[in-house]
Amino acid sequence: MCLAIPAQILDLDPATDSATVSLGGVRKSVSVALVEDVAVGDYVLVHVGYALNRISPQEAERTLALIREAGALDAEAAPGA
Amino acid sequence: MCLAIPAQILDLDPATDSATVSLGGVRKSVSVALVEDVAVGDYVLVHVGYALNRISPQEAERTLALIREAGALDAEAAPGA
Amino acid sequence: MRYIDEFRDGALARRLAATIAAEVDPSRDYRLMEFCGGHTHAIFRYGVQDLMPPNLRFAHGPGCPVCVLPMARIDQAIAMAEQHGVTLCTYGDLMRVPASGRRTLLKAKADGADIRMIYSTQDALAIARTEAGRQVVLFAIGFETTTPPTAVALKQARAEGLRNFSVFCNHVLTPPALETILAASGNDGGDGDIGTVALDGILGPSHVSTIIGSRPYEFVPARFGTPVVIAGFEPLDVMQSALMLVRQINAGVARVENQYTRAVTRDGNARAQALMAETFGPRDRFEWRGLGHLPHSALRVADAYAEFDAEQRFPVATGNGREIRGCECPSVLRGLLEPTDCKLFGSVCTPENPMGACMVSSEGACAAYWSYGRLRHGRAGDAIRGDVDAAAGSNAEASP
Amino acid sequence: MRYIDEFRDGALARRLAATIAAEVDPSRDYRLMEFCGGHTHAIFRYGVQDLMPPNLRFAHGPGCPVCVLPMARIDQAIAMAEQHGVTLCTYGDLMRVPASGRRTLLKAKADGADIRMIYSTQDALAIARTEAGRQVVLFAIGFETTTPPTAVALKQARAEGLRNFSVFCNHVLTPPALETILAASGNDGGDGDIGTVALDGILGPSHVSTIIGSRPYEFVPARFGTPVVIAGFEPLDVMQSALMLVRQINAGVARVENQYTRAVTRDGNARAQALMAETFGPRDRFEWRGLGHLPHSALRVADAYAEFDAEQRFPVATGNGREIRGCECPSVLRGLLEPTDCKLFGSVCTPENPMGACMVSSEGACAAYWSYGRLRHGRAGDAIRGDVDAAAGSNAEASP
Amino acid sequence: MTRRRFTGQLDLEHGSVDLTHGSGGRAMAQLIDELFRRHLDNALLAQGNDQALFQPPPGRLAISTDGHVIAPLFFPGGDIGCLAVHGTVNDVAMSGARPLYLAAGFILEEGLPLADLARIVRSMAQAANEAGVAVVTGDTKVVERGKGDGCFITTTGVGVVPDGIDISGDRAVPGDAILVSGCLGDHGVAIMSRRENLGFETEIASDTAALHDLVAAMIAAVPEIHCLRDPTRGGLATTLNELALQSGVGMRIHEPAIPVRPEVAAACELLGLDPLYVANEGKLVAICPAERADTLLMAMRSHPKGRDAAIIGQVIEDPHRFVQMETAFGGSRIVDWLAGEQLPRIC
Amino acid sequence: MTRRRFTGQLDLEHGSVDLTHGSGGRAMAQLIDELFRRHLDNALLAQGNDQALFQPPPGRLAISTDGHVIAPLFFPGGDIGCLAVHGTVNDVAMSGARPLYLAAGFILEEGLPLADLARIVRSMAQAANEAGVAVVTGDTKVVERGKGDGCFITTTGVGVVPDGIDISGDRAVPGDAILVSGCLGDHGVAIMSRRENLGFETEIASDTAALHDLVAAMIAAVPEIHCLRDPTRGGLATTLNELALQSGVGMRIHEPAIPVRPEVAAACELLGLDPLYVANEGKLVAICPAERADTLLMAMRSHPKGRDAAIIGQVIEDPHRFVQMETAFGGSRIVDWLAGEQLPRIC
Ligand code: SF4
Ligand code: SF4
Ligand SMILES: [Mg+2]
Ligand SMILES: [Mg+2]
Ligand SMILES: [Mg+2]
Ligand SMILES: [Mg+2]
Ligand SMILES: [Mg+2]
Ligand SMILES: [Mg+2]
Ligand SMILES: [Mg+2]
Ligand SMILES: [Mg+2]
Ligand SMILES: [Mg+2]
Ligand SMILES: [Mg+2]
Repeated sequence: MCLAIPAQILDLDPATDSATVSLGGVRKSVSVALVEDVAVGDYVLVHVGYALNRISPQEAERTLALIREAGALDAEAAPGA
Repeated sequence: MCLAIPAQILDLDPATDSATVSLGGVRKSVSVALVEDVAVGDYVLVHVGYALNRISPQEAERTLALIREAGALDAEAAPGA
Repeated sequence: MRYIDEFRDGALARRLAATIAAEVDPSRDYRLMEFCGGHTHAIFRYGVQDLMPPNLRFAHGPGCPVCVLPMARIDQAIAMAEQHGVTLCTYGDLMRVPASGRRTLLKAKADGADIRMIYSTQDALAIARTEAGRQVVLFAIGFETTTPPTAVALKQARAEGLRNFSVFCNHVLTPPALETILAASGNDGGDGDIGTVALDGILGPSHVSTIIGSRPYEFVPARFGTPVVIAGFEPLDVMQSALMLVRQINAGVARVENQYTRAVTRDGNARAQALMAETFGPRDRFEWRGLGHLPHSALRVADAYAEFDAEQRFPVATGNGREIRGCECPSVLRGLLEPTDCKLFGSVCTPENPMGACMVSSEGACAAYWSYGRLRHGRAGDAIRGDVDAAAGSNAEASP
Repeated sequence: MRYIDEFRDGALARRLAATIAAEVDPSRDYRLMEFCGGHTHAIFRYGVQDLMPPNLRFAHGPGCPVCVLPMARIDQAIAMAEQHGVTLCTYGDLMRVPASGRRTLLKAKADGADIRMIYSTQDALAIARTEAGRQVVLFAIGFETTTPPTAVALKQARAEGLRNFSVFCNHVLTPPALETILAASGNDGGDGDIGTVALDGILGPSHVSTIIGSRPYEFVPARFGTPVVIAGFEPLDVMQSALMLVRQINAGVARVENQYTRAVTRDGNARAQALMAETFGPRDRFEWRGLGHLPHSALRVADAYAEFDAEQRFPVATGNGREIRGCECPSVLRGLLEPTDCKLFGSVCTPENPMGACMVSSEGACAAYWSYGRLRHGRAGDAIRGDVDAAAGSNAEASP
Repeated sequence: MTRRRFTGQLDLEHGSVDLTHGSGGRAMAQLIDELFRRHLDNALLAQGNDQALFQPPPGRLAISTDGHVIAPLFFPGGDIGCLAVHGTVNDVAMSGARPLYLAAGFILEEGLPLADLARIVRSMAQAANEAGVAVVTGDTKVVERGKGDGCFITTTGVGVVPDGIDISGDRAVPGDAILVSGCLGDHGVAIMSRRENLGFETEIASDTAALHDLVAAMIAAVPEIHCLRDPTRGGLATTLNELALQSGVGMRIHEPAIPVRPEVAAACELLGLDPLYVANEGKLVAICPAERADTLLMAMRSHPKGRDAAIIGQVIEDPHRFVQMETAFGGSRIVDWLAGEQLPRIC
Repeated sequence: MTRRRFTGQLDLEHGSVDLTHGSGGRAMAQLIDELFRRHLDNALLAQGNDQALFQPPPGRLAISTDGHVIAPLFFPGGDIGCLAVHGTVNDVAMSGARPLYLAAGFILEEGLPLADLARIVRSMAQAANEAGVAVVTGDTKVVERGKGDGCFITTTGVGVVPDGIDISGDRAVPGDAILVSGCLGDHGVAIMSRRENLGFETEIASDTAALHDLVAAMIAAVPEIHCLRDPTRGGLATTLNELALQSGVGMRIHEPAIPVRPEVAAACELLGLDPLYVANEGKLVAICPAERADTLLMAMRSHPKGRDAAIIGQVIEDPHRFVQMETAFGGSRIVDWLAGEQLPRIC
């Protein structure tokens, strides 16, 4: 129900408060009524046809870095290995 | 459009001003709002679901008699013979 | 089937035919117009013309309510359904009649209009009762025969307070049409304004007369000197009526006779007449397809029932109806031309591709000629070649 | 797919799993509740549990809006469609949820109610615009994530003067539910009123928090001493969040941490919050399936928008909803029972024949266990035997 | 063959078809197992594949297909289930073939009561059984409410034609006799009597029946039959026009010789219809050399499905391929192709 | 073959289907002649009878039927016309058969533009032509507006199975390899992209295609193929579960090995769908002995319709007949039967 997908803004239509977003080559029109100051190229979280929020590239990178860092410890002890 | 069929009244329902009529074993409900004093056993002319008129058995017989009489003349002169 | 089978007796028919053949004067022609489509249908379906002597010919009259309905009225009905979103209830006969631009009610239905075939005005009332959210319009057409059932429906609607029912009234009156035909045919001794084919006698309306009686036709012998026989619709009725006309003609008299006494009286059905008088009023004039605008020839919903008048409730633009070029319906309806005189007959115009209303209704002269009679008619060659080209078939099962 | 594929990297997952395995204290259990159905779905779909050490178990929370909607509300929606003839617009997830008497929206639709699946509140507005003759009711459900789109629709409807659009509001708020769960589980040190399974940590809502921020969950460590990590829905997000919880637990601290920083801030989306505040007001209490009537746990249409409130426009009787006997949804939703502890699981209750909402939504714990996980679970034997008996197949093509 | 067990049985009493029954998932598998496969059970259907495999007997094969879209689904004398068997069995049989197998494609409308569907499938199974054919493969689709009409069934039949038989619509020659196997118009009138707005009642039941056994008896008596066809949609008039066109001949029929039940004639009077255009589902038209007509008539009349058979006319030379009729009244007229529709949805 | 001439041509530009086109009369005959027979022309159809007669080649025959009820009628990569050919040709081909003939039953809704119908029939003719099959018999019904959905087409196919071939859903044995012929989910995603309310755009076109030539190439390379099936409604997941159930085995597939186009994966993310459950109309699943898998894969990859073929897993012993998947993430899960409907009306 809370499914929300990251998609990139391809263009914006201020007249209808909507944007065309792209996810892996699939384009979709979504409402941007809920987000402020989004720009073409931004990634937004799309939920039931609405952009809920911008995704921060810096924070995403930081999170991945933390995951990589945490996983650098000891790959052999994992049950799934 | 003016198709009307002779059918016999099987029973009358004064509450709904309607009758069940029969034509060669086929039964149908018709309105008798347009005819006065019809009785079970009478033949009526049925048109678009309404009895239009009673058929007079005497007159029908008289017409047939006239036809028979007229036809008694000379059957051999007819083109269709 | 009592009162049906007796009047279709082939043996009696042959003997009656012999009598007619014996009584006609070989030195003259007898041109009899059957007013009603019901007669036309019987003549073709049973092959009555085959049983007549060659100098007795039937001319087909305007007595097919479907055929004389002006295109513009069908246009209006379609507009009501499409513009006002009403549920249009119509007798099946009307579904395939061409309106302007070759549209039909059938096509309008296929395109999404809510058009329903009904068999009785009671069906339209029933729809109005069960589908309270929809406006139901009864597309009422027909002669005096079909008018009283509409009158009953109007009374019932008012009694029940059915606010979603109304009538698009197209009921027309037969005497003015007959008068027009006779005047136009020069039967009044003047120059016919649209032709000069005089009629020697009239087979008068059958079921119309069960309602209005035979009296309304008495002006015909009086004014035009033309004999009238009110004739039943069974083939023996038609033949006997023809004989009665031949006898009047031979005797040089002209009066209204009643062959159809088993159902018709001089005064008709008083209750039905009263109902019609209550619910309808006369129109000043009304268009008959082929006959033009005839004064006092049609009915409208009475003022007392104005709230049930679809023309007032659902106003739509009224046009003229664009007739198909070359269609001779107007002349066919007046008995001036035979269907086979029309250039379109059979080549372009057939029952499944009708150009005029006369090719739609099974009571229309063109349809009757096409469906039952084209074996017999001079120009039918075209028509036949229009139908099949060469061998090899197509059947329903062997589709697609 | 950027921001998706990176967070599903299997190699990284194995290394993270090793770290978790290394860091857990083998002498204790870690019982972590994932609040959201989105987490539940990820855990099962990607097999995350397989990668966890045996003493770290996920307990599934009430965070599936479909699962916690009381039956009576679906009964009411069906009644609106059937009694008032409205067009009911609903997200697809709801179609198969059992209501009273084992009816569903799908069955009501099959029985003739006008029920349409929509993908966005904009679809419902579009239907209202094009079908002006129909009353369109948006069956609005969901947490704070899904509420702002309803708010936008309400504002638009008012701006456009759409008189045939209204909202049947069932939006609920997550913090009160979390509070109830923790209190009931005895995490506040008191006797849990419905069970005593303490939770060691909470994977906090992901997309809900993009709207309301992480701040609303700070009461959890404060009042219950339970750590919270706001966790993304991708499987690496879930694993990293689990690691963060393990570290808090091992360190004996309890605070709200945010793993999902790429989309969640402490304060959330101010514009969305303002819209919600304008269009909705709090309900005094609202029933959550399984959790009972929770105070201040849901929203209603604001007074200023009362004309768009379907509950006022289309009043229907409110009942209690007859739950199916034996369904353990209430306990499953509180993390007290595993789906396989329910006697109906797999024997009577399956996704195509669900007895409770937890078996309907792919985010429901029972459906996730059944569809993805029943290889693994103790009582799954029954379930498996319920599915197939012996050899020989039936396939879609080999019908009829 | 053993089957899956499903959690919960199909609710054949109160349940109805919904979209899940057409999705390819378990609900659909259950419908197929518990309804279709249960009633239509046979070895080929039990193969359980996307197709049925069989070894054809020697001879030419005949294949025919028909969609059945009748409203109402249940009518006096039958229902869409048995009709879907008879309609296709008969088309196969009109080549002189012995019908062997049927394929059945169902298009169900959301909301169809499962009780109705079960009744239809049982009727289909019984009709197939009586006709000695097996429904060996099939397909089920479900469409949303308002996109269908309860139940449509398209059946396809395969049969084998004995060697030496050559029956085809193009083989009528002038001089041939025209026969019908019984009274005309029963099916159409039975259906119309159930149309609410026509509002008439009659004892007439549909004649729906499989005719291949009658055909076999006819061929045994007169192997040189030229044409066979079942006068379904459009009635006798349409079938005769088809055959006249296909063979490049004319036809002359005699109205008094054409068997029509009085009630059918009466119903047609009432509705302004012509029984020659009304549909049949258990009758056939046969054309054979004139000198074999009496033998054929006797063979037909000795079979229960041909008891009212009659010789109704003869094939004539006519470059225009008209079907003419001498009326009982003594005149003659064309019996033309049907124009427009008579009444919709009767097969 | 010469044909009737009709007064006035079908108005293929502005005309639409009405009830007269299904009545058995001239309007119907004209539709059949000028549209169906014109485009689908072949010698058997030209027999013009209620059935088509043919001499079957030696071998077992395969018969299969499918109703096609897709909405929209036209979609990227195809339309209901070619789909109705491919859908049935493929079911026939999945026995290893060479498809020979098709029967086609049309159920048309009043109001369908004749231009649309003509486009559908032309597409059908082209697809049949390309597949080397002939539409030899058929049927057309017209239903009132609101009782259908534009056009439904039920096709039935007959094909001949070469001797020595034994392909059936019950022949999978533990150890066998599982292959797919290409990328999954294209058809379903292409259809969904045309659903107005889903509102997404993609370059993905339906994969609709006839697969019998691919099957012939596969059989030539590996005659001992055990199972073939086309993963249509319900997708790969449903097909594998069917085969597992039918053969009494389990299956284990490897998520990273399963070919799915990125755009299809993306569309599925967006809609919350799983590509394993999305329909295909030009793909097949093959199961063969493990030691022949590489040969089979090579044969598939050398054929244009199998270019993206892959070995995706193996058959295992499992009394519970589960289909399991090792996820790309490193976990494992069941790939269950589809529950409920995914999205309606995609074939
Ligand atoms: S044949 Fe057709 S075009 Fe000619 S008059 Fe008659 S209806 Fe009109
Ligand atoms: S398995 Fe079914 S009945 Fe049991 S708790 Fe879950 S939803 Fe309820
Ligand atoms: Mg057919
Ligand atoms: Mg199928
Ligand atoms: Mg057929
Ligand atoms: Mg048939
Ligand atoms: Mg037939
Ligand atoms: Mg319907
Ligand atoms: Mg099939
Ligand atoms: Mg198929
Ligand atoms: Mg298949
Ligand atoms: Mg439709």
